[in-house]
Amino acid sequence: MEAVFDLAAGLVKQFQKPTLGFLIAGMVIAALGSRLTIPDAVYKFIVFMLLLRIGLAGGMEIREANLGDMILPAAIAVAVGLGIVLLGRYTLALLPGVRKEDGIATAGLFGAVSGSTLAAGMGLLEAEGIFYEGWVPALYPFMDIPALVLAIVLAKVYLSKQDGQSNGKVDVWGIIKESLQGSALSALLLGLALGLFTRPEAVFESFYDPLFKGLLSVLMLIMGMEAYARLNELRKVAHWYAVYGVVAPLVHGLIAFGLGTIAHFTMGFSPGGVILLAVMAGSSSDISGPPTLRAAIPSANPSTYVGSSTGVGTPVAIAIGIPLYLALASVVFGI
Amino acid sequence: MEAVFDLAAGLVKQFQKPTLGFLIAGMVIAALGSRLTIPDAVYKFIVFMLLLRIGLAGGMEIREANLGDMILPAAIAVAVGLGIVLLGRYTLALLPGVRKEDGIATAGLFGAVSGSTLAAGMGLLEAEGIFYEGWVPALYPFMDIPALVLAIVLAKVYLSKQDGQSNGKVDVWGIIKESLQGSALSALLLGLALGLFTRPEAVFESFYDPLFKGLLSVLMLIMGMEAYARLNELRKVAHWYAVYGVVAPLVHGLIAFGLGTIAHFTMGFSPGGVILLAVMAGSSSDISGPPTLRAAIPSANPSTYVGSSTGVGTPVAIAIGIPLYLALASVVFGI
Amino acid sequence: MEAVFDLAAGLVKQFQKPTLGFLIAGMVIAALGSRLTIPDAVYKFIVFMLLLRIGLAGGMEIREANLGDMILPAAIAVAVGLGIVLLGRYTLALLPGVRKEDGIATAGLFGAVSGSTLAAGMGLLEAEGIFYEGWVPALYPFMDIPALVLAIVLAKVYLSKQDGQSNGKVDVWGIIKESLQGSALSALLLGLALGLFTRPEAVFESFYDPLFKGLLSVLMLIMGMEAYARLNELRKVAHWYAVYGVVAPLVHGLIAFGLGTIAHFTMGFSPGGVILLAVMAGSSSDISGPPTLRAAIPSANPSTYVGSSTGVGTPVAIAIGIPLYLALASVVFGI
Amino acid sequence: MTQPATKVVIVTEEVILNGVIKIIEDIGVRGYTVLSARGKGSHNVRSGGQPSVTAAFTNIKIEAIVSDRAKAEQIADTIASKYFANYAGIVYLSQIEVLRGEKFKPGFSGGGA
Amino acid sequence: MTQPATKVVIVTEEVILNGVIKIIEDIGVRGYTVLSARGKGSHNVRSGGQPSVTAAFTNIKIEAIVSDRAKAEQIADTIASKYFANYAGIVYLSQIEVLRGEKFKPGFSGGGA
Amino acid sequence: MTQPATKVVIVTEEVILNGVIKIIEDIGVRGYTVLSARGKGSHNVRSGGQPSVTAAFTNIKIEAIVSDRAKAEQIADTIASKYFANYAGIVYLSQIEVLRGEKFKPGFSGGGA
Ligand SMILES: Nc1ncnc2c1ncn2[C@@H]1O[C@H](COP(=O)(O)O)[C@@H](O)[C@H]1O
Ligand SMILES: Nc1ncnc2c1ncn2[C@@H]1O[C@H](COP(=O)(O)O)[C@@H](O)[C@H]1O
Ligand SMILES: Nc1ncnc2c1ncn2[C@@H]1O[C@H](COP(=O)(O)O)[C@@H](O)[C@H]1O
Ligand code: NA
Ligand code: NA
Ligand code: NA
Repeated sequence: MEAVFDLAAGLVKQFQKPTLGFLIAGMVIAALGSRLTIPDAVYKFIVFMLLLRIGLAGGMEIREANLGDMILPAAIAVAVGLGIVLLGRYTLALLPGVRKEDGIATAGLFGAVSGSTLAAGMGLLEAEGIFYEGWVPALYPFMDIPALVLAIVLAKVYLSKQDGQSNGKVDVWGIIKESLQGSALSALLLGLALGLFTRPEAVFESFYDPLFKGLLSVLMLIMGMEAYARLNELRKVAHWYAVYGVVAPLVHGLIAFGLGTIAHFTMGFSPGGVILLAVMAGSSSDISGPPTLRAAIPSANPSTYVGSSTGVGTPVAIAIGIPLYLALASVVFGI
Repeated sequence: MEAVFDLAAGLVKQFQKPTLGFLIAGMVIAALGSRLTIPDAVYKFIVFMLLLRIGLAGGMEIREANLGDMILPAAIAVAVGLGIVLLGRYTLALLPGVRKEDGIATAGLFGAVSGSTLAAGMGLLEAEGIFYEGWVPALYPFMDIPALVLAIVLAKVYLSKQDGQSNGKVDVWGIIKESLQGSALSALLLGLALGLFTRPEAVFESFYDPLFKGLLSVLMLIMGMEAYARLNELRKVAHWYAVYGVVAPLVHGLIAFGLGTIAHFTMGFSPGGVILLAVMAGSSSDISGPPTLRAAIPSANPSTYVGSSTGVGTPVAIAIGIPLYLALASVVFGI
Repeated sequence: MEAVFDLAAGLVKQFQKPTLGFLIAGMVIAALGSRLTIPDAVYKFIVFMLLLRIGLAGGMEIREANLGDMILPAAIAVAVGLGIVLLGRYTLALLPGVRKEDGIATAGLFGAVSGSTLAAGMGLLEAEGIFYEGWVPALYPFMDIPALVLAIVLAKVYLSKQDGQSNGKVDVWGIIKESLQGSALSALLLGLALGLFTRPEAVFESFYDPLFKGLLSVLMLIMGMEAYARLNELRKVAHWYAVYGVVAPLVHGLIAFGLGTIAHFTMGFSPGGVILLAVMAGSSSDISGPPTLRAAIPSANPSTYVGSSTGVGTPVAIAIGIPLYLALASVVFGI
Repeated sequence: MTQPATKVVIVTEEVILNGVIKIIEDIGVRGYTVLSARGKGSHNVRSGGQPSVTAAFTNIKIEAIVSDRAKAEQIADTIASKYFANYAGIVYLSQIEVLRGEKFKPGFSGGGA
Repeated sequence: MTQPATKVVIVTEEVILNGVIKIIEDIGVRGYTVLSARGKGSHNVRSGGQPSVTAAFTNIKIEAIVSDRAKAEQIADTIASKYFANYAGIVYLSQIEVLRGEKFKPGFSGGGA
Repeated sequence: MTQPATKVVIVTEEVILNGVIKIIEDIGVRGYTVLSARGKGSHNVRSGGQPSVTAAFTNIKIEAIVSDRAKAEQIADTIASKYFANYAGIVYLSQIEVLRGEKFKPGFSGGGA
């Protein structure tokens, strides 16, 4: 009972955090018809800075880290990415009014990872002073790529069966390459490489890290405005997408939280790391995912997956998911 | 005599301030034909950052403030906004060669407030270490909106009389809504709400506030370049606009300075607050005002109001007005 | 022998510097087909900030400096700028397969100066804690303008002889004006003037200087990506351009290093200043130079000079040239 | 394969974009394309993409393809008479040939994904 | 002085730009021009230049000038049939007159500087 | 209602924009519209909007509407012969119908607000 109360109190407290405040404010001003816009060039640059910063920190950390410690969390990341897509394939994609390829694409997007949501999670952890292994955010691709690849494979197999073609051959390596070349993963891996092979400590401390929190607040504002705009699109498709958009992030986050907790008790994986795994799982890809899916599953209607992800899934993942995992962690790990 | 000397010395000293230096430098390099440009995306983002920062500071301050202290300054802001428009309606708009709707639109723009000029005023106060109540900049809309609404109403009444139509009905609430939804007031109110309802202190201190002065210098440069470009446009219209552009900012600023001084002696309103009221009054709207007027008074020629405001009024308001109020305050309040 | 070893060790150490790391990383991700791009508006703004910062520092420094100290280094800058063009005119432009006007334009670009390369040099000196007279970067135009003017004059003289026209009259003052009005020199001179005539110390320390290193890293990334893209263009022209792109920056840098060393031993010019002179000489203009040449020598093929400069010359100048001069300085001056 | 249609092109101030779109849609045309532009005409030079405190006065170019010539003229006339006394702008028509002509008939709103 | 030619215009989603260019080049046309656009059609409103997590769905307008009418139709047909079941897009043809007509003949690849 | 006119379209390097505009104005045409473009032709691929140390080589598309066909041809010829030996570029003409035709007659410079 007390645990439930703690959880609720924790949730409320998070809502005063500026990160969430900016997100919600973005939705509100968009709903009120504000003509405020943040230039696209600024949005692209902020995303680049955040992902580069995540990569740099990860790379510098991995130099010092015990690679053995990373194996179980990385395996969990892969398993969660694949699991989310399979779960969606056999729930959402089977619902009435949901076209199979739309459902599969949506599950793929929710299995993949949003760098912005991850950055929000890191920001909140840092504001709380909760420790995490610096390399955890660098597990991003381990969850992201398998999810996108599996979704595209499942969709192609389904579609080629529909066409009566027996060969549902899919160019898996092509999809992986396509993912890695996308702007989000490129920036992350670029940072990772620079963190590993050069000594960027000074520029990291004086530039990338201090700008991180500030730019994150602007990004949250943009994502709030965008969420409101995409909600509109969602209205034209089956209601199940809205339901999925609300439920899936939390279910996915909790699954990852559970698996991460096992790693905590068996291997000493940090509570902060557990939270970040849950944040990644609960997030849905917003930068590289949509164009990858648009190109790879052309017959899937982008309004379904972009609407459910950007319009509903992302605000839920950030505004409800992250505070939930923080509150849960304070109950489970006593932090 | 000594007071006059102090005033002159104060004025000279201000000219070495980088804020004014950047403004003047912008005009000079534009006049010399430089091809330097600052990308539009950067300009928009700087304006957004400055207004958000003004709003955040205001909101955090209002949480702690005695609301009673704000009533008189807010009333002065409204009165000055309306007064400036009426003054312009019965001086500028009656001059030979000035079309009535052009004159009224121009008066509206000078009654409204420029966030950039206000930011320049704040920057100079902070450089001087002069205290002001943190909520003063948040009075912006109290002067801005009444001025724009009144100008549009006056123009519509005049135009409908011209047409021989008796019904000069004006959608006042529509104009207010339009103003609030504009990008400048949206950013300011967004910051205000976030300052009031969340705890943005950390991100304010580490990001919004330190970037403030730097970005302000870039903004001053842009405004200088823009002023030179607009001067050209002014050449094609009646000379009275140039005269108004020089005289009006100082007259308006001094009126507000006078009213603010009353609030100082009756209610303890700070000298810094008095200066900022004068800065707002002396400024003319550069971001939201022009498109609002262009849409609401289509027959008014934008070259008249944009030329007299951006081309003349704004440089005068910043480069002469602000140093003047600072010097005056040192004489009147002994700071 | 030991000297050679020191030189090699110094070179290796520089490669771990993030400045070089970002440059090389940019080339690598472009080669791997990454779709990451930095918006053009951001690129333009970074260049503006870096050049303004160079100018500001120079201007503040000149206020205090002994103008007599600047004469010899400035004369060296002019001599090196002119010498590089003449050298190119009588080597590159005489090679088989190289059209004369293409060769002259290329020599002009290599005689001119790259603000980005100069900034990289300053960044590395500051990271090493090596002192230089703050006004040295402000010598930029003394090398840049003479080189561009001479190249354009030589090309016009050559072309008018070809046409059988005897009057090879060239508007030298027009070319100088054109150069000064370009965005790069405008920003530098703007900063210089503001540094000289206003007191920008506060905004310099809180904004322009701290952002310098961070933005420089982003710029290096962009330049690496760009270099890879331009290499492609180079493939279509004579191989001599690639050879020139590799050899010329180092030869030019070493010439300037030599002349600078004379100034060191005769006038006490600082070792850091010598290095920066070499960096300027080794650099080739990337912002203002190409459009100036494109307009002034229309028949020169831009693929030749942009390819050899941006595609080869700049990476060589930064990644090999700067570490080389640093290593050389540690041997020659014992720093 | 192709069918004749008329392209109505409007170059005008960005500030009236929404009004122009409303006229196009009210006349029953469902599609249009908008491009950013700058230019010069009988009014002042206008900028676009430049930093400008009057960026709202940037030009735009709007194109609407209509299968029915009369409707095209109606759009052009309505825009010109409503706006061009007060706002800078030009409007012209161009004959083109469209594929999948049914898309450009008023009222069409189907479509693929 | 001028020679007749056909301009093929495609307005579609940015995400298929490379595919569209490939079709143009495969049919033997060496040149094209691309413009950024936004617009509305039978699919959703698309944005352009706005901050958008789905900026990849921005519209583009591609123009290819071809001297040979049959090739122009072939480009239009191939693009429409390959993409427009799944992607938002329109394609149309317009008659124009080009100077220096040889530039627009397939296979031409010379040029000045 | 409408009157025939000729649209001259030039796609070329940004670096010669001012020269092209000067030719248009010297021939007595007072208006033009400029759009940012990227593209490929017989010269190299050109970029636009991409970060580029050679952004000055970005393409632009310039359109000038002229009521007098001869003047249109004169503009096209002058630009092509002055620039296209050295700069990348194409020029073509297109027949259109303008509203308010007097605006496109050389020398017109009136206008509303
Ligand atoms: N003759 C013309 N050719 C092409 N575009 C024009 C022409 N005249 C005007 N325009 C465009 O239409 C806009 C408004 O024209 P105006 O109303 O004449 O100022 C200009 O800014 C140009 O972009
Ligand atoms: N009737 C039209 N006139 C002009 N542009 C159109 C029209 N219909 C569609 N478009 C453009 O083509 C894109 C795709 O159209 P659609 O496939 O109908 O969604 C739209 O976003 C518009 O930019
Ligand atoms: N066939 C074509 N169709 C459309 N645009 C073209 C064509 N050829 C060239 N262009 C455009 O004109 C520019 C210059 O062409 P070029 O001089 O052939 O390099 C190119 O960058 C394209 O934007
Ligand atoms: Na996920
Ligand atoms: Na005012
Ligand atoms: Na050089």
